[in-house]
Amino acid sequence: MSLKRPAPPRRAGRTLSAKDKYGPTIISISTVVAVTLIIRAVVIRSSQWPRIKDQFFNLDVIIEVFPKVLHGFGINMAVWIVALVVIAIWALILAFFRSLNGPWFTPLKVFSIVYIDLIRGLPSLLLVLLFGFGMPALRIPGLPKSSLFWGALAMISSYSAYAAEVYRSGIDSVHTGQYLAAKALGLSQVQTLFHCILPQAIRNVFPSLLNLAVALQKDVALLSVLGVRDAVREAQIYTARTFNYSSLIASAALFLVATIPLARLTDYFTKKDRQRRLQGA
Amino acid sequence: MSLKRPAPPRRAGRTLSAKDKYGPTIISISTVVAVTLIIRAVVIRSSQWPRIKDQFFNLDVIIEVFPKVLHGFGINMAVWIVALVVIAIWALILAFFRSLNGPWFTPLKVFSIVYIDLIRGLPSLLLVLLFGFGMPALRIPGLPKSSLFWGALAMISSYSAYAAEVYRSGIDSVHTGQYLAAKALGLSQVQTLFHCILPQAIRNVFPSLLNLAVALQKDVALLSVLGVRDAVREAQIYTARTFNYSSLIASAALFLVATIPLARLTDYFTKKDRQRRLQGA
Amino acid sequence: MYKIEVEHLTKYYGKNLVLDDVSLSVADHEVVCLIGSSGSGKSTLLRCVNDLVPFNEGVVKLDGVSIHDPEFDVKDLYKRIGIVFQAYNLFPHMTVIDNITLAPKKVHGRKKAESEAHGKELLSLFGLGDFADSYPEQLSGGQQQRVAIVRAMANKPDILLLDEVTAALDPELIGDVLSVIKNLREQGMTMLIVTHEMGFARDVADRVCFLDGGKILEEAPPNELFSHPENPRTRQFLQRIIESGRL
Amino acid sequence: MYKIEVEHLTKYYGKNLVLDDVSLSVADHEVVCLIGSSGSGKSTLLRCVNDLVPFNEGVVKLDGVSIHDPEFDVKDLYKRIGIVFQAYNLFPHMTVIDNITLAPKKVHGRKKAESEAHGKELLSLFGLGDFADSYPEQLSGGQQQRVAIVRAMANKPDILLLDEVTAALDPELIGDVLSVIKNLREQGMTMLIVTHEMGFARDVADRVCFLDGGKILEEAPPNELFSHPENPRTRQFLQRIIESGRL
Amino acid sequence: KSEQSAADKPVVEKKADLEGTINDPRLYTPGKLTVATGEPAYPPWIMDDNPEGGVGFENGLVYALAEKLGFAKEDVVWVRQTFDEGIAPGPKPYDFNIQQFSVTEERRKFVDFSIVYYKPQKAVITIPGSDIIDAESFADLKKGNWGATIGTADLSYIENIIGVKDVAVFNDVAGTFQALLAKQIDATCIELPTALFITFVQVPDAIISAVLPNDPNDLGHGLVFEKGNPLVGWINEGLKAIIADGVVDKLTKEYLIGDQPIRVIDK
Ligand SMILES: Nc1ncnc2c1ncn2[C@@H]1O[C@H](COP(=O)(O)OP(=O)(O)OP(=O)(O)O)[C@@H](O)[C@H]1O
Ligand SMILES: Nc1ncnc2c1ncn2[C@@H]1O[C@H](COP(=O)(O)OP(=O)(O)OP(=O)(O)O)[C@@H](O)[C@H]1O
Ligand SMILES: [Mg+2]
Ligand SMILES: [Mg+2]
Repeated sequence: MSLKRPAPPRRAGRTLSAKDKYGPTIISISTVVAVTLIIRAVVIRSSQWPRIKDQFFNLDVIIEVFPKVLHGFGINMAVWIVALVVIAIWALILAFFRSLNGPWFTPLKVFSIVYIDLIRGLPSLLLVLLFGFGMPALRIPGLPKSSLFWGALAMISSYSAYAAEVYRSGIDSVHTGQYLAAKALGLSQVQTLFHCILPQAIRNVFPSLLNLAVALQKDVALLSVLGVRDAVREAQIYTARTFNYSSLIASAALFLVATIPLARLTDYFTKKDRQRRLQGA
Repeated sequence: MSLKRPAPPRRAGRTLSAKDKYGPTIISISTVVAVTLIIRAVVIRSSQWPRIKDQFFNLDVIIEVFPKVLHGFGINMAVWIVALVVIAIWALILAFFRSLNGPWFTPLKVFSIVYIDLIRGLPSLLLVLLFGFGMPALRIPGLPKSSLFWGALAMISSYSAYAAEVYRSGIDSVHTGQYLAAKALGLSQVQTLFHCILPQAIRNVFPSLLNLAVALQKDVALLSVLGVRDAVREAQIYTARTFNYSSLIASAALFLVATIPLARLTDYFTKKDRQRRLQGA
Repeated sequence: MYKIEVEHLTKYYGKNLVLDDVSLSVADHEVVCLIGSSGSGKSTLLRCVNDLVPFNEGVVKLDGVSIHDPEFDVKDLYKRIGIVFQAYNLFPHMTVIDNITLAPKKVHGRKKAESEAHGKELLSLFGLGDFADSYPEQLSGGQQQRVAIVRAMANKPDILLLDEVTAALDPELIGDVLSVIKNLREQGMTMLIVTHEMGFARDVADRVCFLDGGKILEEAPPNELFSHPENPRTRQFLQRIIESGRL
Repeated sequence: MYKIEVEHLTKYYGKNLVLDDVSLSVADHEVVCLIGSSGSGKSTLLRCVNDLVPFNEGVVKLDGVSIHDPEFDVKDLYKRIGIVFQAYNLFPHMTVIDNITLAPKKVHGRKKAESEAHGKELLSLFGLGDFADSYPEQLSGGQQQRVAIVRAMANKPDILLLDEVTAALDPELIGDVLSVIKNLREQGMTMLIVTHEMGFARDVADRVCFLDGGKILEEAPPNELFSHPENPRTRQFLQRIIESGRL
Repeated sequence: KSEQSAADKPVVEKKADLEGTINDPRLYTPGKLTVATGEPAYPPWIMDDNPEGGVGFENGLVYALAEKLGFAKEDVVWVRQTFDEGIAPGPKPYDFNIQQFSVTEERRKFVDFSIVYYKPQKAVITIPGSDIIDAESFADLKKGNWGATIGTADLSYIENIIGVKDVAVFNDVAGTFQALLAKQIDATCIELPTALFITFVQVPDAIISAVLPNDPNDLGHGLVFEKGNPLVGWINEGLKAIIADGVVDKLTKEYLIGDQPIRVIDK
């Protein structure tokens, strides 16, 4: 049994035995077979299965509803990408404010703490409603009326509070010595943050940031209370009309197509980056 | 301007000038005043403000709906606490599986990766529906029928995928030297994980874990599609009946009361812990 | 019989050959010092003996049994060998005494009181009696280094691998450590020590190995090696040291 | 005029008095070595000079101006003082050359090509020509230490604070570093060096200060201090070193 | 509340003689008529969110039906269900669900419906000053931004009958009206009875500008049963009887019809 790091000692002077070579494969295959059999036995043999299958996993429905859901997914992607960029910056500013010290920066620090505590603690639904219905309803001249705009702004505000905390934990996990070294080299606070601390911090919390990105893509569905028709909403509309939930599977498939490659890709790069830094110049 | 660490040099031999002493307070106060004035000017002067105020910030409504919302909040708390415990353990197991190496553990590792990618990528709504409606509908003997049970299980499955990734980033952020030292002392993999790596890992990602906890508490609202009446659902029922959104403010207040002290408290302990380790034995 | 035998050890980092067909034996109760220039592979060799890093070819034997032999009890390896890292690698979230008693308690199943008593005894021996409840980051470099030594010794191993344990110590303390090591040898400890301090090597070693570019170029008892080095590279290395008055 | 003046410096860690009314001056072009037992406050003193840790009382002056004086240009401080930490504190996510050229490029606005050429030159001087594109974690202890020295020098400061820069170096390299330091002094560098190596202190220092328990007990030119120590504690410290043949 | 469902009960012996009586073993709870409705229940279908009160169209209908089937008023038990619970697979803790479910052919795959007991007209709702307030044809109506509430048949109506594209879809009627007031949409289309009530009581700012013709796909409101529920036949009998008695017409007049004539747009 061996944790990821350090790499397990290669058994020098021994070749892999047949057991070591084929064992894992055999285990993997037999596990899959066993699980499949259990599912068959328990789920599919259930007398209710055909009905469930029809209502949740109906391929015809999935195909039928797919174009609409795909269209809605366009909104998820558009809002997602714009929001990601804005959140990345705004959350960083919040995290930076939070990490400031010294009497002159107290207002910024307090602002950041209050913002994070408040916004993170509020249900996103409330924020979306307040921004998305409240702001346009005020009919203040000069402000946009689009509920998509205001709803997206609410999502951004909300996720930034979470992301700021993730940044902060990343920043805090960098060793004190690195701050000392940067300061001693004459780097300003901002330079220290950008050149020395953030690269290490982000590397440390990358999976958490990815978590947020994945969750955000799906949470665009919250904007549907404002009438926005994203992928989930399109699927729900179909469900409401036909009482068939398979449409949700169509939207789920799209999310998976977007997030799994993203996760695999970042894992791959993280691993390569670590290897590059630790071994073989 | 000074980042949190290292502590800023105390200006030895100088006392704080009046400027340094009162400046920040003056700034803080004037900021608050300025913001208040702007809000008054833009928002409250809007002709629509009375209607918005009545619909979103109506104190009578908040008071009226409060007992019901509080009752719903009990469900949030109950599901939340049980889920937190289960997630903490299950996510740790997933993260541990993921970090395993060596051919014999491939099935566990692959299971964990597939689980995380799949479950995290699926909309929680779909999971809740599939578990909450699908499982009881199968009428498999021996399995519980409560939709609350299955819905909570769906939330737990979903959040565990996120939490596992957070654990993993924490584990990965611990320096290689620590693994070497633990191994060299003869600690087993599990002992290494529990005594040496996790305490540092969790400290590094604590804000991210808290993020998840805060989000989970509110996401219990997802169970409302199954008929569970949590705080948000109670508020929504009121809104649907009266077209008044102020009820959501009542639920928001409860969430804030739960999460803000939690956030402040953990911050306080984190800070104390750091001070204890870094200064004055 | 040899306690530690390293045979034809070859180790690459990426494409970089770091240990090149190294063979080395350490007898029971023997103290062997590894000297050599920076980057010559001394730390890496120590880690290979301990099975902490994988190597590409060769065998490491303990009491005649390869550490990769299926019959070899892997758990035994780390109970019997203590190592002090060049970078200490103390656990920052534990107090000094917890750092020291972790393995005795968890691996060897010793009682808390017993292992703490033993730990405190060792700490006092190294002049750290007051620091049992401090955290590593509250200690000076030399204090951390001594804690690392104590941690390795607290397991009561019969082999110690020491990587530049005197680097952060003041000359007074080096004297103390020296006498501790001599003491340990008398009690039967086998030691493999990496050091840059020739004086220390001369005082403590039964045998000195000169490592250069991943190869052991010469090995001999210290007096011999320091006074009559045979290999030209060794001679050059020692020449420079003598010139600077460091031997 | 003195380059560095430390006056009545007092520093606590928690309730722990680490520097006790320390006063010390270093003249232009002067090399001062701090010696003393482990935990006596040497590293802390270095960090106070550099304003990296807050201190409780006293003044640190550079060219006669307190570093906390409103007139003192804080940015100047770090441009003019280079420090090498005992724990190196290299940036693990940057290659060696990026570690070295970061400050010249970002703080001093030098051109990339220019600062890289200068960086590579310095690396070669320390025998690290091949490691420009390696990452710190791929380097041996001694290699990392040398990178840290090069990084401090790449800023072209006029004051260097060196914390046990020879600790992880082999004796050959110590000789090299010695000549580099001598060279630097000739070019006008002012240096404050913490070291445990008495031989090194004797060779390089204009003046040696003996620090014990947070106090400077004695300061004198090396020959004087090493041959006629006045303070009984100094005498005891040196006695032990001489006994172990380390002076 | 018992978790047992009709389908789980062991079939001891066919008590055919009890079928069609209030102790029918096929009932969720024999002796009781267990009826589900939404949370909240909307007026004028059920007034004051209080089904037991008997004031409102749907609960009025249920009590009349119960009486016809032989139940006493106290034997009617109400449970609350979300929309999703109403349509989800699996055992249901009630006999039937009433919350303005529209009967359509595609829905029949997963639930059983009773006969249609009411066929509402659709109304166009807008606010004064909007682009479509004076609309006279579908072409005029198409000029505005439209919104609808999910779970109703209104969305398909707007899209398929009026022919509007990009309709915004809201979670509940409250959301739809909120968007209307915020001028994010110009109009919505809902069933006339609901429209009458909302514009009269909850959102006086909104007005009904027209009524629209029927949707041929929307057969009208029906009770929803779990798929395969054997009670459908018996309860349909009761429904037919109260429709024939004129009870439904009376309830319609009482709760669902306004006094002012409203302009009709039908092309
Ligand atoms: N961050 C800290 N918190 C608390 N105590 C500290 C801290 N850093 C150092 N100390 C204490 O201050 C004293 C002086 O430490 P310092 O690092 O200056 O010693 P030093 O002379 O450099 O020793 P060495 O030769 O071992 O490096 C030590 O007793 C140490 O335990
Ligand atoms: N993780 C690594 N990845 C790549 N190269 C490495 C790694 N660790 C060490 N090396 C390289 O291997 C060589 C030997 O390193 P090692 O640490 O064994 O040297 P050493 O003899 O202990 O030197 P020192 O006296 O400076 O500590 C060096 O050239 C170093 O650059
Ligand atoms: Mg080494
Ligand atoms: Mg020190």
